[in-house]
Amino acid sequence: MTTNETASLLDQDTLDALREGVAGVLAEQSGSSAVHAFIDGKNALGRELWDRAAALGWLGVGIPEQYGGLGLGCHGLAILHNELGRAAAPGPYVSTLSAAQAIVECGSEAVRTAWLPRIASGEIGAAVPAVPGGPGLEWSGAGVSGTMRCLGDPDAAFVLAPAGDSWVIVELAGTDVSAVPVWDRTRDLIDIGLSDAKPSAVLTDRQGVTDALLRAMALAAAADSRGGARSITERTIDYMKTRQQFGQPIAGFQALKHRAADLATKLAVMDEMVAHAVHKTATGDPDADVWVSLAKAEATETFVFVATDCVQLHGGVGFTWDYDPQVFLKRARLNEMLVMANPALRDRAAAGLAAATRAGRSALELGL
Amino acid sequence: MTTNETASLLDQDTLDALREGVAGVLAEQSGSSAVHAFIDGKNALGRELWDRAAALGWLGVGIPEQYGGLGLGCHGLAILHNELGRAAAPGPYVSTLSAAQAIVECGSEAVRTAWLPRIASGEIGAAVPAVPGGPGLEWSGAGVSGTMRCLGDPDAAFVLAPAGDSWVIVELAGTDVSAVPVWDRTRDLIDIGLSDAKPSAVLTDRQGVTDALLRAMALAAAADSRGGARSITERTIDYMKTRQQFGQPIAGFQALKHRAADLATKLAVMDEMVAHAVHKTATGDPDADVWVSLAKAEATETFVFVATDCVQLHGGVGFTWDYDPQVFLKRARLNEMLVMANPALRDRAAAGLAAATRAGRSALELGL
Amino acid sequence: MTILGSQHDLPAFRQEIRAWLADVVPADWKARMVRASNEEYIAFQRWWMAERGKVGLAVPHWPVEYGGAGLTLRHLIVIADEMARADAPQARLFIISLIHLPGTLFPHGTEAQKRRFLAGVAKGDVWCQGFSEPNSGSDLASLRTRAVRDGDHYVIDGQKIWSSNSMYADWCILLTRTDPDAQKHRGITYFIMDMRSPGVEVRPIRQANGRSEFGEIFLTNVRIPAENMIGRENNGWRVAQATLASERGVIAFEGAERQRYEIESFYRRALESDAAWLRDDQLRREFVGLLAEMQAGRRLLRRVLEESESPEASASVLPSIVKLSATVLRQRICSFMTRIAGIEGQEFAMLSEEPFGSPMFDFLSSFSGTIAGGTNEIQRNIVAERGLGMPRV
Amino acid sequence: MTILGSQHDLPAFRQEIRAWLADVVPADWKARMVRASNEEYIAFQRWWMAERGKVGLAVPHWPVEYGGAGLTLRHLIVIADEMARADAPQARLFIISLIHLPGTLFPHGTEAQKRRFLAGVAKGDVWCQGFSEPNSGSDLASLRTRAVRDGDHYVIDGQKIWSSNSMYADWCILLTRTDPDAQKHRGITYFIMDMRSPGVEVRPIRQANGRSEFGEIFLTNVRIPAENMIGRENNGWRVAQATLASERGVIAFEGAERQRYEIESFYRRALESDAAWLRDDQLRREFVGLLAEMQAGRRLLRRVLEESESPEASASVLPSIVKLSATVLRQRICSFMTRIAGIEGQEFAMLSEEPFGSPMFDFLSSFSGTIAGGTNEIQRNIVAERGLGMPRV
Repeated sequence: MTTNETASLLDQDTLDALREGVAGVLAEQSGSSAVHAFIDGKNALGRELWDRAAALGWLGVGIPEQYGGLGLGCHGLAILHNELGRAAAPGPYVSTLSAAQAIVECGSEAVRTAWLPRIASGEIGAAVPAVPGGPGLEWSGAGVSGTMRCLGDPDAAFVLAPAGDSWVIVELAGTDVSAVPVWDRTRDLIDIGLSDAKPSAVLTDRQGVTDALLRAMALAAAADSRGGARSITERTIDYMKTRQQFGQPIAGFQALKHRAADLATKLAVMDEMVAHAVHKTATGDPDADVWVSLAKAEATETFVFVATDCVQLHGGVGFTWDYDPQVFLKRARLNEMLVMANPALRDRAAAGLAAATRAGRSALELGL
Repeated sequence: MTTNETASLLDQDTLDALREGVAGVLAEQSGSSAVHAFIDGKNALGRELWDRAAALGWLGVGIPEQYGGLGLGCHGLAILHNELGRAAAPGPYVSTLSAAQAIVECGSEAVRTAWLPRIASGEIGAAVPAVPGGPGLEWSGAGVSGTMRCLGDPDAAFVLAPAGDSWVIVELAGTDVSAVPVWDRTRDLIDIGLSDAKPSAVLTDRQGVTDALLRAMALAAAADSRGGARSITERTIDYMKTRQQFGQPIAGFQALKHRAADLATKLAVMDEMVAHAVHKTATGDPDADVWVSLAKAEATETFVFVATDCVQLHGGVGFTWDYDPQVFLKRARLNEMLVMANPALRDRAAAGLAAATRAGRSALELGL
Repeated sequence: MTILGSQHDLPAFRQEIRAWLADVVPADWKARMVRASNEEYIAFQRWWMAERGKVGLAVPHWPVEYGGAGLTLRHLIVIADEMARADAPQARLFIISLIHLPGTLFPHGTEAQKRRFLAGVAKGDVWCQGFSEPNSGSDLASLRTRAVRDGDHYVIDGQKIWSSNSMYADWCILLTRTDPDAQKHRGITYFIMDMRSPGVEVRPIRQANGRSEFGEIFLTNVRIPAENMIGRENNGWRVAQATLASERGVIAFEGAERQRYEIESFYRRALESDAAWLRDDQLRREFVGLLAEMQAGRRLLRRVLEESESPEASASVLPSIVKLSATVLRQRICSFMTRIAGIEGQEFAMLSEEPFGSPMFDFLSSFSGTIAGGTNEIQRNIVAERGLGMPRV
Repeated sequence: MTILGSQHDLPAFRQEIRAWLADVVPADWKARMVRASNEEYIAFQRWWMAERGKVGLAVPHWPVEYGGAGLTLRHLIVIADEMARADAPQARLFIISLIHLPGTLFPHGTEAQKRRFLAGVAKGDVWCQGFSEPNSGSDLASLRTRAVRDGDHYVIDGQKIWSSNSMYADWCILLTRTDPDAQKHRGITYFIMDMRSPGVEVRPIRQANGRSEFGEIFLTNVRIPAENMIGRENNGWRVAQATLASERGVIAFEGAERQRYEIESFYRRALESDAAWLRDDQLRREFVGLLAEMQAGRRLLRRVLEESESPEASASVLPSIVKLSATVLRQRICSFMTRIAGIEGQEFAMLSEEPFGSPMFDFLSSFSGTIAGGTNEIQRNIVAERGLGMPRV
């Protein structure tokens, strides 16, 4: 984003400090070999990182200060998810931080006071539907029932799930939660089965919460993809500078240089798409969701494209388990599938654009 | 196509001779400078080539021998259109030869006897709707009326047009025909206005004629695109071998070599798509139109892609009027728009595929 | 209140410009320019430059001492935005005059050169650029047009190509070879050439879109006074870098802002007429995808402009990245428009301006973006080598 | 009537194979192979090879004198088609044994080598290929594994990589450097190596899809009898060309025929369940477009097979073109499948075979096609230089 955009909203220095802080911790703790070891079950990086994140306040980055957060809004969240994506860091950040945003936006004061400080402190993690727009749980007098595929750790403390005309918070201790092994081993899907479970809290306005959660998750997936795509591109170009064939580094072959230049160009465009969506959301633009939807669709597909080409540019080692490209390619594919299918997101953006235009608004204003 | 496919249907030697004959005449008469001069109105290549085509029997290539043709069916037509595309040859071949095929397939014996020999001899050329699936002319007791945008020379002798439940042949002498200047100057569009015109012949079965004409035009556009794409690629690679920059022919730059290799790969795939559609049509396969529709959509889009890249690979001279790429790019774009929009053609193919599958047929059999 | 008088209040500045444009831009100018003769087009461009001059917007970004208004980047963005919103004419004929000449003279010209030639621009002098040669396109430094010293003049022989509007130009910024024995970047000298000098002949080059925006310049025994040399003899390559850097983003920025309004009004019309492509999943999604890229591109261009004011600008490859993304996007947008226009879109329509509505004209014109000003292939080399540090081998 | 007995009547031959497959292929073999242990997989592959041998289809394309059935290309196409239609197991473990070894020995082996080693294949010997090295991938000729003559043996030291099924192999066709001072293509010698020789160690390489189909071979003081050299000393590069040429199209052909049935049954199921993507303009069109390319690819592969019987085959770049188009198409198909599978398709499912149904597994596996066997980048060089005559500079 440009300096202008954020200056009036937040202290740019605070955001820069956040970025440096997060990047520094992840560089030290979640480097390539640590992530590979985590994937192979040889360390507890996910847990350790979560504890560190809690200690450093990252989990409250988007939560207002009165609820124990840092109050850095979607700018802060975008920075955090971007850096997590860069490091392919394991953990239930998208689900927990997005659930928090939905509570910030749509929860009653009582709900916010009860839940947000516990999230910000790292005490509890959340699960949310992997694709939140689907059918909800059954809600009878006895409680909520049904099954749902969610994004979140198997030991998530609660799930935020649609039920009837509302969304409910249900604590998961003692309920039927089973891990769903996925290709991306840096994140977890779980299947939740509830039978007459008692909601601990209710967020009325089903559509409002759905929109808030979709927005938060879409921004998270987009920012994560942006960081991931740039990271694997940089790693790949570094590899190409060291890998020798035909008596020269393969980075010197013009056909590969041109592909790398095209990747750099895609990354630059992607940066601005994500920044645009963040800016529109932060400024409360009525058409923000048009750009959030498009940013998620485009950024996740660009991440898939970039990671795919990075596998190929690595040559033989690119499709081995021990090198980095596969880690990012799998993360890209999961991002692509999260939130809402990209064709549907583009339709959603088109509907929003049409509504804005019919209302006489231009959705294309950029400001200076 | 493979030798096997045609051996049983037609004499391969005859087809090879046709190809050589057509290619030889076009190489001599319709080279690059002749086509450029024609485009600039400095010669009468269109007319001269038509007369030569008539004399050599090309105009009857798909017409059975009993009606004065060569009886080489869609194999022969594909060869002719392919070579015309290679040369970017001017003239109303797609309209005239496709009208003839519709008459061959759907005309009564009287209609065939009356019209086909005159087409085969070159005496009369035809106009057909540029996009045949649209609404037809009004047909009252007094005759047919309406306007229609057609593919064909301004001096076309007749138009084959849908009217009511039929298709009609209307002679154009004395009617309101106006040329529509198009970017591709090697072909003509005309607007025809008829007012109570008397049909000279009627082909009943509106759908049958529509299908036959669509099939013939689609195959023609696909074959023309195949020839055009290969031709402009070859010309471009030849240019790259002579153009020197940085002390070497630009054909030596690896990034450009890889793009050329990708073009060659696309051309090879395109060859087989077109050959497959021709083969299925020639063997009367019930699902031929699935492959004809796809061949037209894919081949014309490949032609656009290839010609676009050839403009770029030429560098500065690529987007000048005096070099070849623009001639082929414009021809590609017109081919793309003819017959039916490509998204609709793919839908048509999908519907055909679904029907075949529901009927328990596999549309994917290739034979040996 | 005048436009320049309101420059310290940006919203007011915007309002003043908007009011002036509403007043000065003829409603029918585009219709008139469609198929206008070359002479009419030139006359119109000169009229437009004069009108801009009347309100102090001929050379708004130049320092006040050379006749400019010394406006900031934010002001230029406002001007471009309002011009685009009003669909006002672009100063196409004056691009070299307004951008490249000052970009060269400010860092490298003598005070006398600046006073003399910059003053002419404000009065409507048309400049062209004599850089590329038939055998020196991407490999510009291999140029062979000779300049030989003869007393207090240089004598020029050679041939230049791809020179925009050279058919109408008063002056030319010209690269020549003065030392054929030196390493190729080291023997080049930079001149200002009077296009009316004896021995200058210009032939227009016809493009695929039917227009002739470029000329080929034939130079035979053309005499240039030594005082019209910019920089030192054999130091022209360095001077040329300033020329090439000067166009960073500015022209593209104006184009992108105009594209925004064109696309937006195209979309509004499609919505009003319930166009079939809006109901087609594939085409509708393709359109919003292009829109997302367009917005990102507009933001990127703002970053290039911001960056151009910083000292590190010359090391940045962002302008190359922007050229790659913006020109390819433009081509894809025009191609999309061509596809949805159907057979009607194939009708020949040659225009002196480039609005949407004749998608094939715009599509064919788009190659000027991907090829001219350093082909996209050259930009990829720059991004990979200078931006990503991939080795030249 | 036996299968081979009906070989002069192609339709009858097809019927016999179809009947045999219906009889011999266990209905549940794929379910059993999903997550089978390596040992079970190997045992199953050997069982399948033995079953093929019983009806004369172990090495159907070899000459009768070496235990083959001497069948024609048309017969092989029928066999592949019927195997694909029946979704029979592929002889994955025996690819080097069935294709590369005979492709090398027929032109370059001694009569004794042919008799000895080809007979072993029919009995179930597993072969692997020791060509690539960690630092010699695309630049294969730069290989550095040393072979030094020591009496009637050669002593081998070095390291090989990307050797399919080397963990299970009995024998290896091995490229070594015997003359380190010669120009790099000239000092290479080709051997047959017993994988049970002392000093041979194999470590599996884990791929992105979770499986380990390739091994890394470490060679320390391995002794190979000189009689196991193929061709002459320092002439191994030429022999290797025969090995590389032998796989022209054949493996890809089988894969493409199987893909056809997989796609077809996927489509049939989608139709039966009225899958949502069939009603989506974009996705439906994308699918039929892929189908068109798939059909074209199958035809192209038939042309490669036809061509492989002609004397000019070695000069053709068609196999490279087919590799480029088929492997990229495969990746695009798998990517499409992944996209339409939604979040469910992200579930981890590692399979020993590659049917559709686990699109992510197939997608990840598809890179073996675009990278192994000469990366697609190397294929583009070949097409441009050998096929299009573009200069090597």
